[in-house]
Amino acid sequence: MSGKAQRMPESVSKVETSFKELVDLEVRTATDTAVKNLTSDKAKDMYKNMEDIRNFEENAKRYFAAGEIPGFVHLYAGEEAIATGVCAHLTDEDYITSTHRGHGHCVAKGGDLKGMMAEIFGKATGLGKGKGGSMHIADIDKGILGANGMVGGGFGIATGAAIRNKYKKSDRVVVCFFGDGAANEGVFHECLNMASIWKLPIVFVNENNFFAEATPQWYSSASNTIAERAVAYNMPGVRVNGKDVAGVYETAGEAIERARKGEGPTLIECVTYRNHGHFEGDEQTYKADFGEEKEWADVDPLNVFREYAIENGLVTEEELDKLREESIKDVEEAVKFAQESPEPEPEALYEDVFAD
Amino acid sequence: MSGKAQRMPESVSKVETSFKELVDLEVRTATDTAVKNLTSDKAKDMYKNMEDIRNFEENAKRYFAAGEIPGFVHLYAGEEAIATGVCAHLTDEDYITSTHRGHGHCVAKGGDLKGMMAEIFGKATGLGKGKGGSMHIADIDKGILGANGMVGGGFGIATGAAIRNKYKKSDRVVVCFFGDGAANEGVFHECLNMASIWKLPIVFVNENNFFAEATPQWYSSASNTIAERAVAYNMPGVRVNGKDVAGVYETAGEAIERARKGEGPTLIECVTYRNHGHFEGDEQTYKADFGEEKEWADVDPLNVFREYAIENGLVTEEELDKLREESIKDVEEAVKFAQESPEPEPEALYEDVFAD
Amino acid sequence: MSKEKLFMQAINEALDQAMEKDEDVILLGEDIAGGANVKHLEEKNEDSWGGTMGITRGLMPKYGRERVIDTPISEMGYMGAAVGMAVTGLRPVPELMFNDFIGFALDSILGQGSKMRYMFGGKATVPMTVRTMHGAGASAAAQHSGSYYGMLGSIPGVKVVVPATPYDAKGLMLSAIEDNNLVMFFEDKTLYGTKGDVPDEYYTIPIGEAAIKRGGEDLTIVTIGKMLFVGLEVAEILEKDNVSVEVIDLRTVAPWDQETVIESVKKTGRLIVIDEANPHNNTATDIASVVSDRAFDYLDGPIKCVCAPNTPVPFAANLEKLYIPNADKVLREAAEIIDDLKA
Amino acid sequence: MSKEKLFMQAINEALDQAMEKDEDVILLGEDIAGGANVKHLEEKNEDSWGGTMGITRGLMPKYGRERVIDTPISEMGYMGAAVGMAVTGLRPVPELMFNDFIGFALDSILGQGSKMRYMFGGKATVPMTVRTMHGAGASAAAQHSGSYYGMLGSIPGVKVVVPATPYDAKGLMLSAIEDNNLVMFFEDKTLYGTKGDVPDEYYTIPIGEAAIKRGGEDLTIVTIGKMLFVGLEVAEILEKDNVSVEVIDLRTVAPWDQETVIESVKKTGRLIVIDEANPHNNTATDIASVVSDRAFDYLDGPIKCVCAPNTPVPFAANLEKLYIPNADKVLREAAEIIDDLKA
Ligand SMILES: Cc1ncc(C[n+]2csc(CCOP(=O)(O)OP(=O)(O)O)c2C)c(N)n1
Ligand SMILES: Cc1ncc(C[n+]2csc(CCOP(=O)(O)OP(=O)(O)O)c2C)c(N)n1
Ligand SMILES: [Mg+2]
Ligand SMILES: [Mg+2]
Repeated sequence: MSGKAQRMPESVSKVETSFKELVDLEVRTATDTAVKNLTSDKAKDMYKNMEDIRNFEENAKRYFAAGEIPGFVHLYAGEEAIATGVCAHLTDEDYITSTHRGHGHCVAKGGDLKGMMAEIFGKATGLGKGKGGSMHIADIDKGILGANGMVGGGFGIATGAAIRNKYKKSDRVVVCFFGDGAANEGVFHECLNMASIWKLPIVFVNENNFFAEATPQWYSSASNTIAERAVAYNMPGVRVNGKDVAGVYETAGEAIERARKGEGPTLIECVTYRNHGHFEGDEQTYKADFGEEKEWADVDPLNVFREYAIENGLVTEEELDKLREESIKDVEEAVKFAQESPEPEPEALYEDVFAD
Repeated sequence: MSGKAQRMPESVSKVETSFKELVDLEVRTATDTAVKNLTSDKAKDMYKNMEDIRNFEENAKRYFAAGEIPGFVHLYAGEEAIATGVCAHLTDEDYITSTHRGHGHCVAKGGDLKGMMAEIFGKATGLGKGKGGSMHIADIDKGILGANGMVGGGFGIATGAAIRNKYKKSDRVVVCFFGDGAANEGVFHECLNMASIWKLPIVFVNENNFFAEATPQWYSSASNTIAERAVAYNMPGVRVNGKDVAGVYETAGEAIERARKGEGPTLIECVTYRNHGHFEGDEQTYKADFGEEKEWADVDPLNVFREYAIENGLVTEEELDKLREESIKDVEEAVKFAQESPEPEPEALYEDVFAD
Repeated sequence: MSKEKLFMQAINEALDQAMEKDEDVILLGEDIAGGANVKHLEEKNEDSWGGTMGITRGLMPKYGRERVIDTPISEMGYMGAAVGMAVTGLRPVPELMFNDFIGFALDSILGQGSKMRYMFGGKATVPMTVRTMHGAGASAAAQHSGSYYGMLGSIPGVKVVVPATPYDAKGLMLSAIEDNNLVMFFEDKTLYGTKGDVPDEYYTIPIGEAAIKRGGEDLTIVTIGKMLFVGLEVAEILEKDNVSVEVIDLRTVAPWDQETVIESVKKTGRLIVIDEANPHNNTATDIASVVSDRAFDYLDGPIKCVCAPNTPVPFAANLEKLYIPNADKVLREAAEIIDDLKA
Repeated sequence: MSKEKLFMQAINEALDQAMEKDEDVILLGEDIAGGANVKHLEEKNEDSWGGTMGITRGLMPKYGRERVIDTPISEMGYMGAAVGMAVTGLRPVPELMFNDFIGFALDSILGQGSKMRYMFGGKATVPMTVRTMHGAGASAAAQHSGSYYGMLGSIPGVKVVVPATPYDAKGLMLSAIEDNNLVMFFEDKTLYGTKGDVPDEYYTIPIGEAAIKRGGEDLTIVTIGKMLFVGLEVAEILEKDNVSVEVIDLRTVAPWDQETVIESVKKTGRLIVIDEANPHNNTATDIASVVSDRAFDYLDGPIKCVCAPNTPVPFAANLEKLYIPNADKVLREAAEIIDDLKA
């Protein structure tokens, strides 16, 4: 054996880094060209969708307070632009995995409002027959692989769905939504690594709302941003303003396009904030109700888009108002449906454990 | 609520990256000044230590083949410079966590050769009374928190020991050894993140020997290097030639110094290769016995250091030869001790489950 | 002095007193203080949540963030860190928020903490107490309502405690923290708001000792955790039929108190075990198996285990109510074995 | 046609035939092919290891790396991926190399795969088969020798299979892969080298059916996995004392075949269960509990569970031998309940 320590394979001793190309730490908002990709119909759909989410959540809040909805309820209000902007690119064939804060993703991915509302009321007509509840809303036929009560529970499932898509040579993509807190679970690391080595058709959409329960992201994450973690997985990482649906739509569109074309995964960090507590009942003493944080909290993604859409001539104010009315009505009907639906039959307790 | 999407807290919208400062992808070898930090005594100690490891391993190989050592045996031969160069900075007060390939770490950290050999022979005089075996050698009093049969099993334990040191305001450090394969376990991510946010006195020493069992690092890791993953944890990452003990000694010394001073963790990737199979019995068809890989395989860290030490006037060839003889004798005695030691008594089966 | 206190207060008080007594006792977990690095809280030295259910509230302000450590959502890592802290001389008390998250942390317990001492030939000591929350009844659905003490109790090297009353909660917590082993401490989320007399001073209750909560001659009912109250309810009902029931609160499920249970069965000849866990391979079956071996000759009828069904926990409130063992179900089983007594 | 084959060949053949039959069957795990991206192997379309024990050898060259996927060492992630593959229509067969690594992957099974169908109101199907290796006897020490089928068997929504013979291994593997649920398939590492007749063609053995491997009248011995051979050994020995033993190989531990066991006990009145798992809250105790309820009136003596002791698996060969249940231990327990028969 020789003593020439300096003789290493070139592949080992010479490694290039492309950090600068991989990660863009600037927070993007919609570019000037974004509007060109937005038809008026798309704009209306997205606005209606954001309204649906908002109204769904405000009603969930109300009926939780009234004691009609039991359990843990984590509201998505304030973050609508993310689910909406991302899912606007998806069809029923594409898959998403969601989180404990999942109502928004499920609405945006086409989840039936009635079935969803009935589910969180615990009724037999719910998407899960009332057996899952708020944290377990799913609709496999719509590509909704489930809200998930386990923080980080979606990473593996999303990765598997992407393996399926790649194996089937389909151009379906998978979107994995997850929070800033979830980014500290080990399974985040495992799945981003696998998605990258296998070039899977998947987009990891991080919703950085600054908090995991009562713990700020700036405490729990060693990295300043979630996006820069993409370096470790040799995948592109970008940051986008999560209150700007046009910006999310544009950024997500690029990543989804890449995924569909077989060019591999992307990590998108959407900077956002939640309007309410971690769950209903949270006093939120960890939030600053002054200064920069408060200013950011006060930015309403629905208003942002109203202004943007009107300014850019995509929709008129009247149209937007009408969509809002419609949405309010749709959600009210969903509530009525849920309230009037029956409880599950006792036998349901024992059913659906095993498939035949 | 306003519609000014662009109003984000500065802390969010403006994030600096310091990738270039954090990570050094060049594979370091000992610098010109390294030799100044090496006394002649230190050089002898390190050489003796590498010989001890090598001889320990070659004997383990021999007696495994002879059927005297049962179970799984993962040999460290070829990687001696890492354990030796790192542990040369540590005292019994400092802690290490080791791996399934742990003999080298344990020898370098002061593990008794006789107690270790007896342990892998499964004898009552072993460090673990013969109840642990090769993958579970430990000596808490020497700061050896255990070899570990679970890939990634050391991360948490090392992190906890570092929390202890910090809490006790002691200047003890912790070194967590782990393989390239282990870097894909989720718990790697969790612990590097925690070590960084808490600025723990810990050094993560990666032994990149190209393979995890039969799987190459260039397949299983999305990142080209392990070191660059440090970016995700906002900690320094460096690469060093793992066959050059002087280089490892120098690089580890800086990181350990940082840790002792309370400046936080470092990730060191030591590029190396294992002389033998993953475990004894492995046919190693995945190794290339030609080209660059073979050349690198043939570099012997012991010879590298012999040349270096002689060239730099640290030790004479005669002294080195004498140390080699000594080592051979020491290990032979350890084997003899192990062979002549009794099996554990039957009652030992039931003991040591619970402490009083 | 003894005062009426909430179950959650009893636990908080135990933690407080353990921390007061021994500076090596350190809590860690997700949001057990809350609000780490939030400036306005830091300035006032305030915690935010003090745990999801507020159980550890006030301990951070008193002992500081070095001893009440908020962790990232990294269960395997911080549970492993607790093992590392324990083996290097501290007495960590990590919290696994819901016992259902065990799948994220199990190796740190099963692979590391529980086996270390044995593998190292007795030369390592792992004094740690894992606090975790279990139980159905809060509409928390399938991933936040399970009862996995039986699963953990199957692991050699792990002790498992499931208190039912505030008094036991405090005394057992202090014992657990004093214990030089890995103890899993299960807190039923639906018991936090229950009340009972709890001495102000520091006291311990031995791990491994059951408590006879009601003496009786005809039938032994062994209960785990809040099933105690189902057992007591059944006892009251059966008393009216002149069936005298002995109710034993197991308190520790690993190791469980074989002597007390067997003595009781030798007297009564009949045994029902109520366990909220899913029905297979649980503590109830363990008890049945030991009793059907060691006290076989004393048995006057089959041993009955009343457990949750073999299903995940359903969300809908009406189904969840059916899921949890209740007096009706116990009485139905009891009917089979006390027939002769009533006649 | 049937040939004598090794246990490991039987499994390989089952996987091969399942993959042949259904292109949705996909294997994944650490080094189940080995040598991914190694140029000289790629050029020859060769795998390297075919699994740590070579069980999946040759399947990659035949079906390609899309269907025999080497994963990074990321158990939680790839096990979760298997769940995602299953719920979107594939039939993944992930391998957890050693069952002792369950602590790294548990949430994907306990938190996700096992509960999904229930939580989603029956609208999800999770057809996946987790292959894993268990058992002491190979000097693999505490972290590579455990038997955790009982722990997994306690989870609703999970089926658990533990074959003892090459014939059963093949038939049960094919059933598991056909099954529309999450099945855990346990392979005893010390059985891989054993031989038995195995038909060449595709066949299935129903999950949930035990096999009476030897008929008898006086004593029922239920065994799990390789404990079958201990049971048969005991039966031979007792035959010389004119004690006729019925040996039942459970084969599936969740759900286990209550009818077959109970019928047998009704006939013999005596039961011993041999289970290599640690003694508490395991399958043996589950059987004891069910039998002591449902067949109580037929029992002529206490139920005996012969299990591993409540310790981790020791390394030293002499201790490990003592750890595993053996004929001596069973005979000692049997002595207590067959006294009358021998006299
Ligand atoms: C495995 C696991 N650990 C912890 C929890 C408790 N928990 C629920 S939500 C949450 C915070 C999640 O934060 P983040 O990922 O940022 O999502 P957000 O709530 O902000 O949308 C925690 C700790 C859980 N449900 N699952
Ligand atoms: C949790 C866990 N997963 C898998 C294994 C099986 N295993 C043992 S060593 C090994 C490869 C480890 O590779 P690496 O970390 O690079 O260390 P090396 O063997 O190269 O020193 C694997 C997969 C294990 N022991 N533990
Ligand atoms: Mg968040
Ligand atoms: Mg390696």
